[in-house]
Amino acid sequence: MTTPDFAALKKDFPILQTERHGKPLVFLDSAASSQRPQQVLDAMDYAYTHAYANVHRGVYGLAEAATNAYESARLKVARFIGAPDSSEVIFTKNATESLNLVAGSWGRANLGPGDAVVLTMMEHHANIVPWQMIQAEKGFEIRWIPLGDDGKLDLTELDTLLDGAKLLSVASMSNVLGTINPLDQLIEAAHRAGALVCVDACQSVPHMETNVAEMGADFVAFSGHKMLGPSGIGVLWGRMELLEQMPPFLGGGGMISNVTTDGFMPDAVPSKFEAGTPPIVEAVGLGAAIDYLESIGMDAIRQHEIELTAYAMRALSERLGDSVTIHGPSEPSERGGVLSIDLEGVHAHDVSQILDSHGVAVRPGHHCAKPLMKELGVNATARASFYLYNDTSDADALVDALADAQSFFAP
Amino acid sequence: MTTPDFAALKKDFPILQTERHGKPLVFLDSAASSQRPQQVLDAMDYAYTHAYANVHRGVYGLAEAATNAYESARLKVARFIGAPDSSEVIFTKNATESLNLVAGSWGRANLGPGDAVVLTMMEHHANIVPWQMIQAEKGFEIRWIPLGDDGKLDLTELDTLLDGAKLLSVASMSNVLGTINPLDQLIEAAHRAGALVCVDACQSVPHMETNVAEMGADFVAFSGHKMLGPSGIGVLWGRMELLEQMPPFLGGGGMISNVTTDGFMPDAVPSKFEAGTPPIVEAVGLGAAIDYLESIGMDAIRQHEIELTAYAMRALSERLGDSVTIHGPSEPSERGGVLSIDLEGVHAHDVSQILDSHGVAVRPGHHCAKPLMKELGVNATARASFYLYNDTSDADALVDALADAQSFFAP
Amino acid sequence: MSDLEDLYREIILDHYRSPRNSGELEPPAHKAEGFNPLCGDEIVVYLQLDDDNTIADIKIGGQGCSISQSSASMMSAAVKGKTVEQAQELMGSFKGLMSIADKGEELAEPTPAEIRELGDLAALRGVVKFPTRIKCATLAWNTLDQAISETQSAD
Amino acid sequence: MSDLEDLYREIILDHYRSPRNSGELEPPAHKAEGFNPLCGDEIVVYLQLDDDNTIADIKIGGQGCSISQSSASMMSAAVKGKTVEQAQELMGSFKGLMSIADKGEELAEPTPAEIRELGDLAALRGVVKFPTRIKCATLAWNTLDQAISETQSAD
Ligand SMILES: Cc1ncc(COP(=O)(O)O)c(C=O)c1O
Ligand SMILES: Cc1ncc(COP(=O)(O)O)c(C=O)c1O
Repeated sequence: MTTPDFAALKKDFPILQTERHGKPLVFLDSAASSQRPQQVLDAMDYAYTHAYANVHRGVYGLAEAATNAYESARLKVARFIGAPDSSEVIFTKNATESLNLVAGSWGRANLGPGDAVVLTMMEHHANIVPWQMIQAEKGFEIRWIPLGDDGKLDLTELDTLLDGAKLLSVASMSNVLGTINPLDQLIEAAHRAGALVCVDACQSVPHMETNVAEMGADFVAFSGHKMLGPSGIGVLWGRMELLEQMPPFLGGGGMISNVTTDGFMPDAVPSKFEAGTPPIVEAVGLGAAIDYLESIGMDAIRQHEIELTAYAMRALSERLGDSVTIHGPSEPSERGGVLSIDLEGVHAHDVSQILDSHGVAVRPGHHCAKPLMKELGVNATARASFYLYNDTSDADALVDALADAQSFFAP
Repeated sequence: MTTPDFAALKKDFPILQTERHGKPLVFLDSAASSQRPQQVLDAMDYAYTHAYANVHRGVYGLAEAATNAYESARLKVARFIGAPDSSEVIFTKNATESLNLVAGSWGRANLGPGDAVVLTMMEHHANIVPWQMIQAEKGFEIRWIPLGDDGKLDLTELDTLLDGAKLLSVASMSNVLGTINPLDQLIEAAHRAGALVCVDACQSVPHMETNVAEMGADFVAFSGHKMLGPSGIGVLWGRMELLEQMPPFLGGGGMISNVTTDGFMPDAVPSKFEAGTPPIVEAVGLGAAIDYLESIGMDAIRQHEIELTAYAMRALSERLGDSVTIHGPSEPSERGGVLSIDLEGVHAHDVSQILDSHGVAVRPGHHCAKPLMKELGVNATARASFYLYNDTSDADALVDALADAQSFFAP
Repeated sequence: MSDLEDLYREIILDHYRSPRNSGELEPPAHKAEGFNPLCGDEIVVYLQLDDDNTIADIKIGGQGCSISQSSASMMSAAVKGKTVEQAQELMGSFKGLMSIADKGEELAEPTPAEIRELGDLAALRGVVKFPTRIKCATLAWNTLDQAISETQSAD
Repeated sequence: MSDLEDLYREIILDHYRSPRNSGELEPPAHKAEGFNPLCGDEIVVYLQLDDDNTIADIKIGGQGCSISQSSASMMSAAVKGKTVEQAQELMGSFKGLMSIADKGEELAEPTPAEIRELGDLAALRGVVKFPTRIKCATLAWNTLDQAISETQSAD
């Protein structure tokens, strides 16, 4: 396979043709939400104009077309993440709902006093708060894998932390540090301790090859909008055996096999977990996003991002020296293209504001990881994140704009 | 104001220009999900190509534009339903999630043994199963307002049923019978008995003027996809005082004011109930749908549907006589444009199949209202439902196709 | 022949209008209920086995569309007097017939031998062009399958 | 003057680099903490009132961006020595200044009298062109408001 021409990809993304303050838009906030190519917009438009109806319950042609489109999106997701069975793919509204589903259904049914759930200090609030909510109801213990050196987890006490735990829930990649966590080691240790493993894969599924079967996790959650798909859709993959045993999470139409005034019988997986009208056209858009990603190749995307990250880290340190700190692993191949930047003398909020005047979009704040921020001793960072449509010119624009921010604020 | 030209509206809806089996599409399944005008598709397309980023946490221009677009959709919804305070409008993924939110947050916190929730025999599963799920956890009683004559509720025992109840949850309009329930009377009686009222307004908000303040309900739920909006978005409106007291429903980013390893503090309403990346562009689409509906006027839409329903009921009985039964109120002004049809000698499934060959899209089945179907003594009906883009030619096509179905199956 | 006429062949309408083996059986006959959650169709299968595992009697109850009812009627006629093994074999070829289009393959005409074996049931092959109706056609078979497993586990 | 220069006027940067009234006060001074959930900015206001409801002393802690920090510094300088009523009046005109663009109205230049009254704070009016930063500018005031209510409820 020839290397894809990443520089040419930008033209597929209409929003990247727009300008900001008369300068070309340099979009470096894909870790929060990505942009999408015309192909994805066209697929959704086609669905709305040629194949739209509510799914599953219709006999007429449009309803059948919509159902086929929705279900073939499920097949695409399943193939994309290497799911053994496409029925294991559940469509949710976002990764947050996916994680709440695990906590609310599996957690509520399986956790109680004396039990423990293990999280890490670098989790996103989406993988913390749902557990804290069920904890308040059920009274189990939450344990935290601490942060170690170079933005990585400190696994020295891993076995102790896992001892007696029922579940480990961990991000595959930190949305602040970029750290790629050692899932093999974590999953192996958790399973050895008899704990299930839930992976918050929001930051990895869009950027690298994912194979849930090889990974060996029990649940995997991610969002469509971070992987060129539309807003309004997320995915939970789970092992069929677990999903079958779990009680439903939301109740309503489409998730039952029978309802009487005395009670209801849930339908089979995945319907059991898809109450109400699902994100029909959003699923179609996600399917088209997967087609697009596959046409480029996840390994090529990963390689491109490693190179771009290496380039940007080098350029930042050459140009700004010690006045810039990049949190997380120093080795580009051990991290994703997420650069949380501290610029000496300029608050993240101001960094982002000044960068915006250069057309450079980066996100300031706690990135929904307050426990981690506290650990890092900062209350905000300016985060620049790369995706397949970024190139070295974007990294250059970032560095230039940061240098300007620094001189703007220099006393 | 001049009467809008409903016949001309069809051209705004691209999918209604398509054909089925060489015949113009006659879409009569809007009660399941409506179609959408080009204006709504354009608004979403513009958002994706000019104003997309994750909302709320960004400082740069695109993030600000996306946040403004998302929040102005909230303002539009609030104004459209007469909400006193736009913060009372919560975006969910569909009405089903809205109702699960009420059951899961308010219900879990407020219901226990000895308490009662009152439902009606004509509820959609979305307003039954969430209560049954919380009932299994908390052990309260569910009482049912029975069906009376002419597809209406039997309210003779209303006060007895409400006695000691904490909540009445009721559909404003039945999605099977078309019955418009007497909300004034129901809400007045419930409040007199000290019960809150949750209204499943899925079938009324798209079709008639709604004013939650005048209605006097405590919660109102509906979906975007039934009112010309996109899939993937729903709304819960609630009284601020209640929403403030309720615990969060889903946990994650965007719904907290602080998170530590010891616990979290929820953010203010509505953020408290909007965990994770919300349906950003879906909200924009819903806002555009509201603009479109308002440009025509909800009273005009209601009037149009009453006339069309009257026309269709008359034509059906003239052409098919006693061999056709239409469930629900016989007086068009007392019902919505939802016709659940039994055709003698032809099962609903077969009706729908044959109608499809005429390009006429109607939905067969239990319409997610199995307790009602049991009460009606049928296992499926063929449901034809009208919306603003339908006209008498659609009703004629329905009648013709039904006559054909009957002769096809005649012995 | 239009798709619709292919779906609703005369023989199907005949089984729908005059269902064979309609009724109930008293215990010790086994009873299984199946339903299609999407449309509400219900099939009840009453199954009476001989000592040598032959289907001595079968009755069908429930309500549903022409496809689910005719399929149940044809199924009952086809398996009555057959051994459980033979019935299961028949179920296999019927489900094969139904799922051809399901798997996105070419729609292959069944061989003459297969058609002979399936008898009236072969008339249902028009259903594959209407994917949502496949569940209607297979509901009776799934319910039979359930009834058979219950006889086995009861042993 | 570009929007950005208007946002970051020299006087704002001066307050950011050399914040006035930075520090803490011991009880019985009142303390209130405010934070911006979106970005993590924190402001701590320590408030010491005289018997006649005059702000005898005020100190500011916390961390955040140039806008939230300079606004807090200016606010502290502006209200120190004023009565609670005068401080609340000032808060009113400051919030008015901030919310002009918020309500989608024309951006009206403040009157000379208002500018005089607001002093350095008037320099923050460039913020209204950056709606997300308005919360940064008003955080200190909201926290002051909270501190004041606490002194009142403690009475
Ligand atoms: C690591 C991680 N987990 C969870 C989430 C939540 O995803 P969403 O907001 O789509 O639910 C995000 C993104 O914000 C994330 O980066
Ligand atoms: C009366 C009623 N309630 C609830 C729902 C559920 O809506 P949704 O599927 O959009 O959640 C529907 C529509 O299917 C309905 O008609």
